[in-house]
Amino acid sequence: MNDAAGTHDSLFEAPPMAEQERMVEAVLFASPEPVTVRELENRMPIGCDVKQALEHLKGRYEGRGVRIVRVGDAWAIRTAPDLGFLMQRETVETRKLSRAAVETLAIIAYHQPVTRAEIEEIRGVSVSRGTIDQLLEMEWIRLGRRRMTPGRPVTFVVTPEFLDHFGLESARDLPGVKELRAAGLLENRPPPGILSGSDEDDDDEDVIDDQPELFEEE
Amino acid sequence: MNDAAGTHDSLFEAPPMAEQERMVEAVLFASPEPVTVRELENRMPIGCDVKQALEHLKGRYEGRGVRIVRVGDAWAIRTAPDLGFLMQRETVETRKLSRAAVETLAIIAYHQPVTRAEIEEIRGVSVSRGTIDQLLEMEWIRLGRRRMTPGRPVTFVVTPEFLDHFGLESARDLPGVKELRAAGLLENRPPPGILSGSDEDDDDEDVIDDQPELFEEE
Amino acid sequence: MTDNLFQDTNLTVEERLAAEALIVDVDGFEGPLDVLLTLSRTQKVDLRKISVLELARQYLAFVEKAKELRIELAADYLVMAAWLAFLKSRLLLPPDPSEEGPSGEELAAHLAFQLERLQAMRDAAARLMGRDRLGRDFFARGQGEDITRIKTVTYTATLLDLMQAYARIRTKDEFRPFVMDRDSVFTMEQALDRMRGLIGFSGGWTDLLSYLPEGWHSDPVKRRSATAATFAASLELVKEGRLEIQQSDTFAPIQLRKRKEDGA
Repeated sequence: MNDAAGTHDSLFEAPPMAEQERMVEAVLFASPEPVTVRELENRMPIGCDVKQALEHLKGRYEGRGVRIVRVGDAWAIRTAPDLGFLMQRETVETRKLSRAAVETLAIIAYHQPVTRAEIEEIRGVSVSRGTIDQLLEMEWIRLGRRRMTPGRPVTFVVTPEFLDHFGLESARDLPGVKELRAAGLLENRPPPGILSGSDEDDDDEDVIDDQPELFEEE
Repeated sequence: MNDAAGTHDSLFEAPPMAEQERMVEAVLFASPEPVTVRELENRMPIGCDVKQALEHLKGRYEGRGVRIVRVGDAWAIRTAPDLGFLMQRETVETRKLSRAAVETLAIIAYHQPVTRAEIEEIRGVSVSRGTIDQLLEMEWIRLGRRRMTPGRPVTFVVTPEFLDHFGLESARDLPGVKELRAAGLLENRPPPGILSGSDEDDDDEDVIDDQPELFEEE
Repeated sequence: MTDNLFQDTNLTVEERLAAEALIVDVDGFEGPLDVLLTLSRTQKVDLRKISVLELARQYLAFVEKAKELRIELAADYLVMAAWLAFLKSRLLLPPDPSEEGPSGEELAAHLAFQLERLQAMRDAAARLMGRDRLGRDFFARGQGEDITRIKTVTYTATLLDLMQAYARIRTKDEFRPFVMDRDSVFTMEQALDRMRGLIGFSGGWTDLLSYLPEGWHSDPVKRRSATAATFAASLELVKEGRLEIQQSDTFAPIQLRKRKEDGA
């Protein structure tokens, strides 16, 4: 095709290469989409050597803030990748975790390793897949060992990132129910029928590993 | 302000000018809308001399297929007008403005800030609500400060979008504005024998010089 | 009016034709000033040298013609006609020193200024519209790699949130199944009431578990609660001297029997 264009050169007065380069530059700039060589040829005066103009233009932009890039069989102008940071207006929006998520997280922290069924039992409502996913994504919880009970359900445990975020050395440092009560966070009445996770046992240290018994009766 | 930036240079490691130029280039290329100097300064590393980088960049694009243009306080890249013929496909058919709208627009541009009564006085006919609305909708005019005359009428001024559309750096660059002013044709001369409200403020004559303020609120 | 008709005859054929064309076209005019501007072109002079008197005559002729042709003119055209008639009289009559207000010349000069200014604005508008325009002659970036507003939403919670949430769950447990919880809790008082009734019938040693109320055997939670309550009630009855209790071995069944009177 280039050859064909070449033979035409003598017949048609093609603009000088510098001018062709300007044209390609303007078209690439203004086009809402990458432009194919054929499209450029159609738009530009007959006899133009679009490919050569593209090469020139590409060279000219070498090392600049924008580059001439090939996208499939089309061409476009794009900002240099190393300057991508300038194109980003980072807005970090910090939102409070939903109540469901905080509660689920609290249960995992206090009762880990804990299965989803156990979380639901404690919360008294079902736990949505999204809530668990969100906590997993935040890397505040991760999957623990499977429970050695029928169905071998997965368990959830908190992560080092969780401890880090909450300034805890270990999950054992979480204030126990007694302390919560002392702090006025819990009504001063022992919850009947439910084993209050971590206050009575001083062997709270085993919380992480030993909690399973708490939920044996399902 | 440049001086202030200069004193900062020692404190903050500003990137070399060539790099600043690349950054300005990338940001301007990426944005279809003009970008204000302030916005550029906000986006670029501290200590950058945006204005100088812009000047360098402007020079670099002299004679190319795209140009660095100034629009009020902002800068943009636009294709060279002589290459418009290549861009037929991108042309957006703009709504044809009525003669009344065109005249009203011109009066606002040349006489701004101007009240509706003044526009009517100049055209010798009442200005329909629709005409003003259309220009407002196109974002070519906007409300200016209220005139400090009885009734505190609103004034109209042209917008940066107007400048961008007509390829003007500022309202001072309106075609023939100097000559019109010299000929006294931009004066708001009251009919003889009538104590009109508008002759009190002779500062109307500085309209054009005052322009920068018109666009200060971005 | 006769004056006007008289003036009309003073117009050249060309002027009359022009005036008629104007009338036919009256809807196409942007008000009286526009008509005056158009009429002024027939004088073929610089607007600064225009004869306002002549212009006034032409305009008045235009209005007369419209009347003849029964064309309704908008009020402002008529106001202008009245004003021009006044101006004309001022310009034609020698100035009356006793008269207040601006002279005819001043009024005429202002009209000329208005016309010149309107013409200037029209020219300016034309030049403006003739400029290279965005989206027609020059173009913005077609593919705005617009600033990506990276909205990173980070979720957060404080230790207090966590503790409060946990406390909430634990507190909620006390409230939520309140009635149900009562169901699975057999209180010592209940056990005592039950035991007092039953104890009279027990002859020999009987397993404590046989005193558990109906429906409290199978569910482990209920069984545990009922067992504990019954045991506590038994101890209470032992204390009262109404019951004897024994256990043969660790973890062996606890047995109860009614205490023989007189310690027999």
